[in-house]
Amino acid sequence: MTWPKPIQDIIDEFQEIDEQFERLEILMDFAKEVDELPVEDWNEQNLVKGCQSIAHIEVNIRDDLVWMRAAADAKMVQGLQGILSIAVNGSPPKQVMELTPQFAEEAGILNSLTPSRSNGFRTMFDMVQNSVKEAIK
Amino acid sequence: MTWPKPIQDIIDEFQEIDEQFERLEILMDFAKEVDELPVEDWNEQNLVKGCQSIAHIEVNIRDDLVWMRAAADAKMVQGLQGILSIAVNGSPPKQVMELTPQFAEEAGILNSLTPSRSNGFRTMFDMVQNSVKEAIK
Amino acid sequence: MKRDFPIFSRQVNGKPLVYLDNAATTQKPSCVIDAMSDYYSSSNANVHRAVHTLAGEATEGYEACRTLLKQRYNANYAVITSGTTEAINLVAHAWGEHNLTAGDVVVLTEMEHHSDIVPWQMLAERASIELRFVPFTDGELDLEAFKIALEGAKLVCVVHTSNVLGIRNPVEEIIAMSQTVGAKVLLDAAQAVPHELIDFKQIGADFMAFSAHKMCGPTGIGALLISDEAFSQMEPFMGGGDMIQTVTLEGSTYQSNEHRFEAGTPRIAEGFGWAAALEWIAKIDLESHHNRLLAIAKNVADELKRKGMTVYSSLNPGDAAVISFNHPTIHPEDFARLLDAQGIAVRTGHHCAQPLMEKLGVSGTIRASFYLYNDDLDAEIFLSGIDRVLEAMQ
Amino acid sequence: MKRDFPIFSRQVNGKPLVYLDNAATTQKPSCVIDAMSDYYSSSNANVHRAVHTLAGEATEGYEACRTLLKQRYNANYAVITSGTTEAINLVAHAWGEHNLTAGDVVVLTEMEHHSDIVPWQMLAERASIELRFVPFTDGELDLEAFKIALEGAKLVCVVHTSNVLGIRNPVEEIIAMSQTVGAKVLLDAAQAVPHELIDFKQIGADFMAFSAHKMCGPTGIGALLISDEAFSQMEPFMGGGDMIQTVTLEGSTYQSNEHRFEAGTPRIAEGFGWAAALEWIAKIDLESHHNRLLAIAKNVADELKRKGMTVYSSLNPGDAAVISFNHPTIHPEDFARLLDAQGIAVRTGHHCAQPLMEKLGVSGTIRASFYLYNDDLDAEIFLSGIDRVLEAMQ
Ligand SMILES: Cc1ncc(COP(=O)(O)O)c(C=O)c1O
Ligand SMILES: Cc1ncc(COP(=O)(O)O)c(C=O)c1O
Repeated sequence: MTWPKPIQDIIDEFQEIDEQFERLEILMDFAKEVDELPVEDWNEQNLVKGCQSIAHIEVNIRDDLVWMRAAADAKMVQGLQGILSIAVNGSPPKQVMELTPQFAEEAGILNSLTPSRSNGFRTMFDMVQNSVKEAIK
Repeated sequence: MTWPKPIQDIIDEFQEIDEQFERLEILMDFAKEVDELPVEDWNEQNLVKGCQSIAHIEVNIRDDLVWMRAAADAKMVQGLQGILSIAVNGSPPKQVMELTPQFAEEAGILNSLTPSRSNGFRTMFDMVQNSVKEAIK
Repeated sequence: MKRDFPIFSRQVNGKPLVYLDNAATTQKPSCVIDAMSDYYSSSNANVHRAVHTLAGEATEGYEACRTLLKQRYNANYAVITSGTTEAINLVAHAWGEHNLTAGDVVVLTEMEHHSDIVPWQMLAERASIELRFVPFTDGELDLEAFKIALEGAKLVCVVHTSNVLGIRNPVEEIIAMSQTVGAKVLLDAAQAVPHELIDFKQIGADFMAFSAHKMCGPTGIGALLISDEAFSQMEPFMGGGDMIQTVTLEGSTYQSNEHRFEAGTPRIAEGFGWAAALEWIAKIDLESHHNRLLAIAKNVADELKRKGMTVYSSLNPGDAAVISFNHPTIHPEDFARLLDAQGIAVRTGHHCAQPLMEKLGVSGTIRASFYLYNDDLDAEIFLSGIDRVLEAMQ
Repeated sequence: MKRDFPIFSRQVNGKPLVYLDNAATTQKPSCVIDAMSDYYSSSNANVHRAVHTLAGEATEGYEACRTLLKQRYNANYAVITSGTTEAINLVAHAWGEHNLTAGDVVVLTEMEHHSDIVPWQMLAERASIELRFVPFTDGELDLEAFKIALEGAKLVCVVHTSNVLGIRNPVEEIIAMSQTVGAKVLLDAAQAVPHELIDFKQIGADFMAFSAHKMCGPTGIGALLISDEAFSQMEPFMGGGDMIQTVTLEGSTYQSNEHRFEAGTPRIAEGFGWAAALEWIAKIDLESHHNRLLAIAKNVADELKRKGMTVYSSLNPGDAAVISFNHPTIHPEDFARLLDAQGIAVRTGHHCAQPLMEKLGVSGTIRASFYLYNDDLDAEIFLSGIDRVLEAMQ
């Protein structure tokens, strides 16, 4: 499978690393890629459900391009949100709808996390796609 | 341990046999040693409790000697009652009180039966001793 | 197939084991035994809400069992219980107590296992509901009487396949009739799932209860499948552990999925074992085995009749290969013990179905029940074992 | 000792496993794993009421577990359940429902596990009883408040040893005070029996609930010990299977011993496994291990404080070696995941004790809990693991 360049870069970056601890450090590094959703904008609707930590994601379409803002109390969750941001921000909705969460698996991000967390990623991924679907309807 | 002759004979008889089926046949043969307790004398008090089949045991002291009558619908239970009868009938109460159900183990009768049944033997044994204890009190 | 089952390498009373007590519990293939050992040897941890690797593996394995159950039986909700009995008690408490009120009618049958009678008698006492028992007449449920009993019924509880006689009840018809009066249906499928693949949504029942240990899985685990509507009508039964959302001193809120009904540390190792059993059984052509075993059982039953036994099972098409019989004079326990002496395991007694025993006019039967690994040789050994008993008891 | 436990030969994320999640569940020694495999491989059968050899062996092994429990803990009645949670729910239904009426008082504490809160909240709703929670203040139960709460109490439910903080409550005193007002006492001993040998009759409680899986035994099985008086006041809870004496369409009668409370096919393999665990643990000097582990935990807790962590456990003499802590800024989940990356298993979250969390003013903690097989090296690896986390998160 070929991925858009920014996603392929993420995959490459993770695949280079052997040690789990370092992978998690990289993951947390991606936290800074998040366009932060300020606390006052948190609501039931943008709450990520089934997550053990507090996490919010909001998706907007501006000039026909997808932009997400997010926030999480755990840094690794924020890191996942950062990766998601790179994957979707500035992309046309159609391209976002064609994405699958498989790239995270390919990068080994999912394997590096226990199931409940990898489900967390999937939940967030689905949330983004659903929001996009809603928005372009 | 040395046992009274009739008991030792039973032990010997069982110990000679290797095959389980034949042991059970011998066991059933002892059914005929039972002095039968007729149905009209069956009551709650002489009912053997915890037995899966119907079994009754009644103990009397006559001329200072112990005599038991018994009945059971399953022939193997009756066989156990027969062995018990040989062990106690015509013995002075004191001798009966000194008996332990261990002889059945030594003969391999207990091993040859599954636990619930060997407990049945123990229950019947205890019942006889308790009745004797009651009677001589 | 016996080679998959380590127990068949053992001897009983010096004879090869012929295991014909499958309606009580089935034997376990190596893959099931190993799945549990492997879990304890390499992934053991408590599930849910944990972030470490072992806990993740444990959670994944345990939830995989649920997923397999939902897929295999086509159900949206599968609550994991300790067995059929707990599953039925769960329905009585979690659904019955909140959806039945004084005077409401629950229809049962005279063929039920105690596990599908006693919970309802207990509920009847707590909630003053009325129980109606459909008679078992001339070897089958009296469907005319069922129709009459249905009047005003809110729930129908019926055994799919009888553990005593192997009879497969016309559950499709029963469900259809129940639906016409709007009654929910609980299927006791303890003896059904080992013998046939049931599509829960298609068959249209609201509850279906069964146990792992009767289908080559471990003890201590079973399931209750629940329809969407029934699920939405249920309230939690037991409290504690993972079934909550929030707990305060003032009150608690509960999870919205199946966890709501699974209080306390779940049957984790058992979940791994059952998942292995479900995967193992998925590779088996149940229907052809079913036909093979029924043919064997029919043949054995004929022989038993020839030898003077009374046979209570009719072994019609669809029935499970379960033969209940008695000898006119030999006590069932003596009979079974003499078979055991030859390495042959059968069960005697009331089989937890005393009302049915009463209907048959006996206090108990001898029951030989066949399963996947039983073969013609087992039947042969069983029949010659019978001969030896008859000879000895002459 | 680690050599007895096969799981310690595995690696987690390329590092040797350092398992510090023992308050959630403990690892299993080979003898326990083997006991269950052996059962399935050579004695598997359904128990009770059967005459064949396998069924006899299965019954004997299962009942041996009960006998071991009664002997080890000096109790006349040991009901086997699926765990602590089911045991407490059993008390709420089988005793509570038949001995408590509207307005009656049940005293609990703010330190309870959800499993000892939710069943009582549910009962409170069914039976309109009053729940009073004894406050946890300054690191201990407020015994003055307990005395006041006791007024008119019929039942006191208290956790013997806290799963969050390791605190061993003064249960002897609590029981003595409860007895003066004639209240029955339930001990949640889930975290107690792994750490100390309790004499049930001597301690004078009426109910004591615990789980096998927290003391090196299997999942899916636990026990409720019951005093003679309390036993005589209980009515059956779940119906079906072996708990009956007779069943007719009109009604049923029940067994008089513990079977009365064990509906359905019991946890047979689990009983074999737990029996092996009880025999294994009987050979262990729990007290000296307890002291050793508490010393390790104290030392670790001191180091954690030095490193800037807030430690909630006080680790007084008698307490279990359980350390709950938090870092002022690092999220517990990030912390735990970075430890897991180094092969170190700890738990994070509310530990099924949300009211206690609220009292501590946190939404969760990181918890490291030690057990028999943990040693100084584990503590060392844990502490250097912490250092690496702190460095990385600077
Ligand atoms: C103090 C306490 N009580 C009750 C429980 C519940 O035990 P189980 O989940 O085995 O039913 C636990 C274990 O989580 C516990 O630590
Ligand atoms: C028809 C039927 N229902 C219910 C049960 C109860 O199953 P379990 O004992 O596994 O709860 C059985 C098994 O004995 C059964 O055969």
